[in-house]
Amino acid sequence: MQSMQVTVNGESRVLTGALTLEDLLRDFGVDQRKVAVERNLEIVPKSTFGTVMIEDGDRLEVVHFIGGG
Amino acid sequence: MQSMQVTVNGESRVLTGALTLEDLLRDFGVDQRKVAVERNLEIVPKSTFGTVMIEDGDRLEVVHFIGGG
Amino acid sequence: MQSMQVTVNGESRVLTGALTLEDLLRDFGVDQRKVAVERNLEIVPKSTFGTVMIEDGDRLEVVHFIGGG
Amino acid sequence: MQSMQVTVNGESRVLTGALTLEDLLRDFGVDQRKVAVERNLEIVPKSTFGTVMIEDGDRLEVVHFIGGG
Amino acid sequence: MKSIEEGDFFEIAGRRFRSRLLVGTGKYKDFDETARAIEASGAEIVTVAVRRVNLSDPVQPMLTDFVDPKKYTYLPNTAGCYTADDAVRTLRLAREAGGWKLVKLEVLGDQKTLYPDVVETLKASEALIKDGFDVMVYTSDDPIIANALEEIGCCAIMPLAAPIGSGLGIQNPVNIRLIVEQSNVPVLVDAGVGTASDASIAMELGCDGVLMNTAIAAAKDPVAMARAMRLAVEAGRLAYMAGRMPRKLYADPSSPVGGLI
Amino acid sequence: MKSIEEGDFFEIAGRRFRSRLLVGTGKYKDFDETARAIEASGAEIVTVAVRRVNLSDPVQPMLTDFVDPKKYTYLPNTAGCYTADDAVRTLRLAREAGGWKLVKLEVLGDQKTLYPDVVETLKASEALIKDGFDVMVYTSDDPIIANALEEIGCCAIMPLAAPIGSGLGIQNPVNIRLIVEQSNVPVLVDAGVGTASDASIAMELGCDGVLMNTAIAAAKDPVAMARAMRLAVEAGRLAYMAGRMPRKLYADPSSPVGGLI
Amino acid sequence: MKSIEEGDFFEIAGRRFRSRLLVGTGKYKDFDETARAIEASGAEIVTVAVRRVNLSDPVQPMLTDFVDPKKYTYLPNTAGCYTADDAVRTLRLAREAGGWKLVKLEVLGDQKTLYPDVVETLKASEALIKDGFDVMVYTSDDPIIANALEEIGCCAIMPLAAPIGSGLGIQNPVNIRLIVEQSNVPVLVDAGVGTASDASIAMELGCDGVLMNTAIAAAKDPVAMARAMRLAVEAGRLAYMAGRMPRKLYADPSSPVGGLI
Amino acid sequence: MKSIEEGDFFEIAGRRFRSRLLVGTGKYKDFDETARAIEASGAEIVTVAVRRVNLSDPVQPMLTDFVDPKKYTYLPNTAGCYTADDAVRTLRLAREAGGWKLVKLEVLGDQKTLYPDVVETLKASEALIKDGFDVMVYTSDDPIIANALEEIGCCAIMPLAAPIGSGLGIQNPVNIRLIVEQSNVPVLVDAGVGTASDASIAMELGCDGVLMNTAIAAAKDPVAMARAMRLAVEAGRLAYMAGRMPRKLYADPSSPVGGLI
Repeated sequence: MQSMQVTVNGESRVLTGALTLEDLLRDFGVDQRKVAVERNLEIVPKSTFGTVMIEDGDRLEVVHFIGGG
Repeated sequence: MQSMQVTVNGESRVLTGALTLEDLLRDFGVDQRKVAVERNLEIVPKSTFGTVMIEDGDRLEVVHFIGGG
Repeated sequence: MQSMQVTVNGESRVLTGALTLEDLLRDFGVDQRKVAVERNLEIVPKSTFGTVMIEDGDRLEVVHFIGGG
Repeated sequence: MQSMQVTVNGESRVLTGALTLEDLLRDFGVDQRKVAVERNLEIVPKSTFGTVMIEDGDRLEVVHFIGGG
Repeated sequence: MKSIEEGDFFEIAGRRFRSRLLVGTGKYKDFDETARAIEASGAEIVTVAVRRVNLSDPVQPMLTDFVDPKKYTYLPNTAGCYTADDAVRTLRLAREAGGWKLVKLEVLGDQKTLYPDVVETLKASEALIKDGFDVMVYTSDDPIIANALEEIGCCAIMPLAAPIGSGLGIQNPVNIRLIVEQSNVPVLVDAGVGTASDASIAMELGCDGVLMNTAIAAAKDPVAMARAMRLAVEAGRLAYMAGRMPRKLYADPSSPVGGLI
Repeated sequence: MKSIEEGDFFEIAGRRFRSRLLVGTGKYKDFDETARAIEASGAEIVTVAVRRVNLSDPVQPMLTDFVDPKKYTYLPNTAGCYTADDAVRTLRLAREAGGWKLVKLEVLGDQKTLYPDVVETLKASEALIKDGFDVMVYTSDDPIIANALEEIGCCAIMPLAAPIGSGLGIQNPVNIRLIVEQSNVPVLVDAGVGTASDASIAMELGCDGVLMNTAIAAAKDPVAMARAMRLAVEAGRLAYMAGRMPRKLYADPSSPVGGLI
Repeated sequence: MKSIEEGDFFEIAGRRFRSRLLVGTGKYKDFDETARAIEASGAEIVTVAVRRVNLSDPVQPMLTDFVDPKKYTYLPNTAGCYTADDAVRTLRLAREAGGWKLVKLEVLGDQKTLYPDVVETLKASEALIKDGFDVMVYTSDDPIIANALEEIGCCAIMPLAAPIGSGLGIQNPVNIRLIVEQSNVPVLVDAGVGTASDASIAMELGCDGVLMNTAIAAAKDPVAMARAMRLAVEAGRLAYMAGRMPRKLYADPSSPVGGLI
Repeated sequence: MKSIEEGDFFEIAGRRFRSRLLVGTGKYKDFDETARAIEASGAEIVTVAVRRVNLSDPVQPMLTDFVDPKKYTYLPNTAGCYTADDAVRTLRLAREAGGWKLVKLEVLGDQKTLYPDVVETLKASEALIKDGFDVMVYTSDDPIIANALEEIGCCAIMPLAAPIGSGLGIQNPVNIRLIVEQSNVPVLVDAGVGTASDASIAMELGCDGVLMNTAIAAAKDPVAMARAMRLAVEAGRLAYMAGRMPRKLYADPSSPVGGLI
């Protein structure tokens, strides 16, 4: 089982085993309905969270709405 | 029956026979509940309209409320 | 030589001997050309500084011009 | 002597014979010191007014300073 | 903080009022428009003028038939009076006609500016208060005069925003604020308001209310303007009670800077 | 003239809205206060920022738990973006997160003034509109730029009254009126409103609505100020529709001169 | 049109003056600065206060040693007087001390606003004029009072721009213009001017002159500000005489449109 | 502090100028009035337009015969140009005609507002600066654009006070001050000044100078207004350098309270 080095929200993290974006979000305890994800500057459609496989070197942005002017 | 010369609202008028302020107002078709009367610079209380006798030379002001700023 | 009690500019002072307003001002070192004097609420014409005698109980105001808006 | 068709300040004119820009300006009675000339969208240096030959189809702009905000 | 629903009211001469908008009944096209505009304004107090009955046509329609004195508090004014005596005579007649003693005193100085004559106004106030009237006094934005009128016993001080019927809005906010700060009786801006924001500005300066006539009557659609003024007075009052944000010369971001992608 | 009750609405990108007050969700003490203030404001559209989830505490309370996106139209903004590219990236994420394409574009020029960078804003507008977004664009009060943004296809022009968070109110009414007169899409004043009267003034200039955040959040009592702003926007709108009275240099009596005793 | 060089002057109580800037001599660091600032201001009339000589140190330097009464027209004021009687007493002393009868009457209402008490001011004016004084009267911007003071015989009406020492500039241009239009004696704005443009605005409203003290004395460099004020008053006067351009809502090109390449 | 006499000057593109008033040469009745007004204004820099010679009447009197280019620095403008290319063409012609490279760039957006088109202005600035021009650029009061123009290399930033020929004075003092604070090149207010006080206000905001045309040409007496503007600019400059007094909400007595009788 190789380990992967990815960057999530600007922080580098080491992940082990194959996991989908959905797995990753679940591990982080993030409610996938309320977030949007950008992977290597590409928007990941919500419908594909379950099928997109995280790869080594991925740069992920997981965002949601907060209060703003 | 002597005639009397009075001024009502700035206009001089000739009246004949004895008449109370109430009579005068009725003759003019004025609704006494909605007016106030000043007789020779004295306010005539509404309650006395029926007893105050008009006298020769009286200066009467019959006023009511109209639109104003 | 009786002593006199006068109030000058709000302060009570004891004066001895007869003296004119001119003497008083000189004693105080005041340049009489640059001041005006009120004695018992009456203006003392400058021309009479030399003849007006100070009397017991006099209330004197010695004023001049200062900076003001 | 062929004639040339040129546009000067937006008006088309027919010119006959070879003439320099200097000649043209003199014909128009224009004081060449106080003007600038653009020929076919190119600025004509004042120093060359005397040597630049007018050619058929030239588009000339002769401008000067007027009052402006 | 109490808001309109929870009974934010103000008191004049011991009587409580919910609406801080007082409206004049002059200058409308007709009595019908007057009634509809007053109704739309939500005003509880309306000013009226005292004039001679037209004896040649005594039964022509009358204001009272359209603006019911039982529903609205009539506030007789002394518009057109240029001396204290005229003002007192007029208001005595008004009291006799209407039976109330709450009145609006306005003694004017001249035709062109319709600016109050504060000397005559002081005199008239004294006479009226001695005679038992509750005097809401129209005055200039002079804080010394405003204070003197309060000390004489006037029950409300009503400084002008700008000349009557000018629609110029509050010309001197500094003085209006001085008057508000020094007064222990209600302060109402009267005269010169031209549009909704003018009314809000008056309330944001801490005034207890606004009195207007021309701004509503002379609008193209008086009924709509009456509703606008109602909302504007409430908005200004609420903004005043809410405590506005500080003014800053430079910007201040409304969204957090952190967490940017 | 139709009033709020009878359906005075305005349209942005084909959608109808009754409330002309749009409110930001930043700068509040907490989410609870945010929700109560938004509720009191009567706003139907609220702006939100797009930020990274805090992965170390992913289940902390979220805006959406307090301000329900089904009840309010979320308008994602690009606050904090200083280039067109950042703005486009942010809004694509927002669209994916929220599923809507109505967005607020703001590309700022510098930290101190938070003034819009109109060149980058033009570029971002073009890119977003090509990408199918309905762009409500925050811009300066430059009528030429406003016009250019409209021609690019922005669905609403939102000139600033004054710098974001400054609370200074409309600094240049001349330009705001020029923009209103030339525009065929809704014009909303966004940024710089400080109190109720500022909001009314914007509407009296003919704006279709007002967008604010700091004026409500930074008031001592945000919920009261939210209600004040709701009333102020309606008041200003009504006053604009009613057609204010003309301004006059001299006075004009509100009571008839005739019939004086 | 006559300009300063060609003798544009104004007349007060029969005396002609070239400079329309009158300056107070209070609030300066020392007498030296007072003298240099007055000199730089080009003022011909300076206001002075009347105070008790300090008998414990009668020969301390005196204003008259620095600001020569033979070179400048001293205009004694009644600053600090709150009643008509005090004012009359003070000016009688001043007349005796200085020998002139041109005085500045100011009877104040209260400490905080230093606003004139117009009732006491009317009384004092009457008393002083009966007593042969030429009274330049400091008053509010109330046009009725200003008119009354003129009718009593005051030789110049001096309405305030804003409270003394506030530096807020003209708060109510409408009233200042009304006073200028109705007056047949010189009208000078006195009190509240804060900077050069305030002084120009006063002159552009048609005032005959401006009286100030704090704006010069409280500037970081009083001598420079004195020169600024001198130029500003002349500039404003000239602009008023020149007849300014009309204000237009839209633009109007300054360069001919014709002849474009 | 240096004052005009002691050489308070400002520098544009390495050249020193004493007068901070720049005047346009358009809109006058005739060349004679133009010359007299320019002379009275004390301006050293005058803007001129570049237009086609009227070939049907080539020897009609010319501006240069009345306003000597050796005495005044001619600043050719690009009034009437609506694109960067037009502007560059025009100024190249101007440079050839006049021999100087100091120019005023103005690329306008539309006829009605004559508001600058900042996008085209940026483009034109870049092209002109590459081509060796010293560009004084007419722009909006957008601080981001002003900064961008400075970074491109413009030698002076000239934000508008209000639309050209409107005479409305400075509409947005906040932005003018932001631009002054951020700029390292001279900032001159250009367009929209209507009277002397407007010019002083510009200088009191810290501007290095003021450029105007209509305010002088459209005055009833242009020569007098020219002199007024000269004094006003100097007055405003001096007031700015002198450091004005602080504004206070309440009064502050100008005469000592002590020593009252």
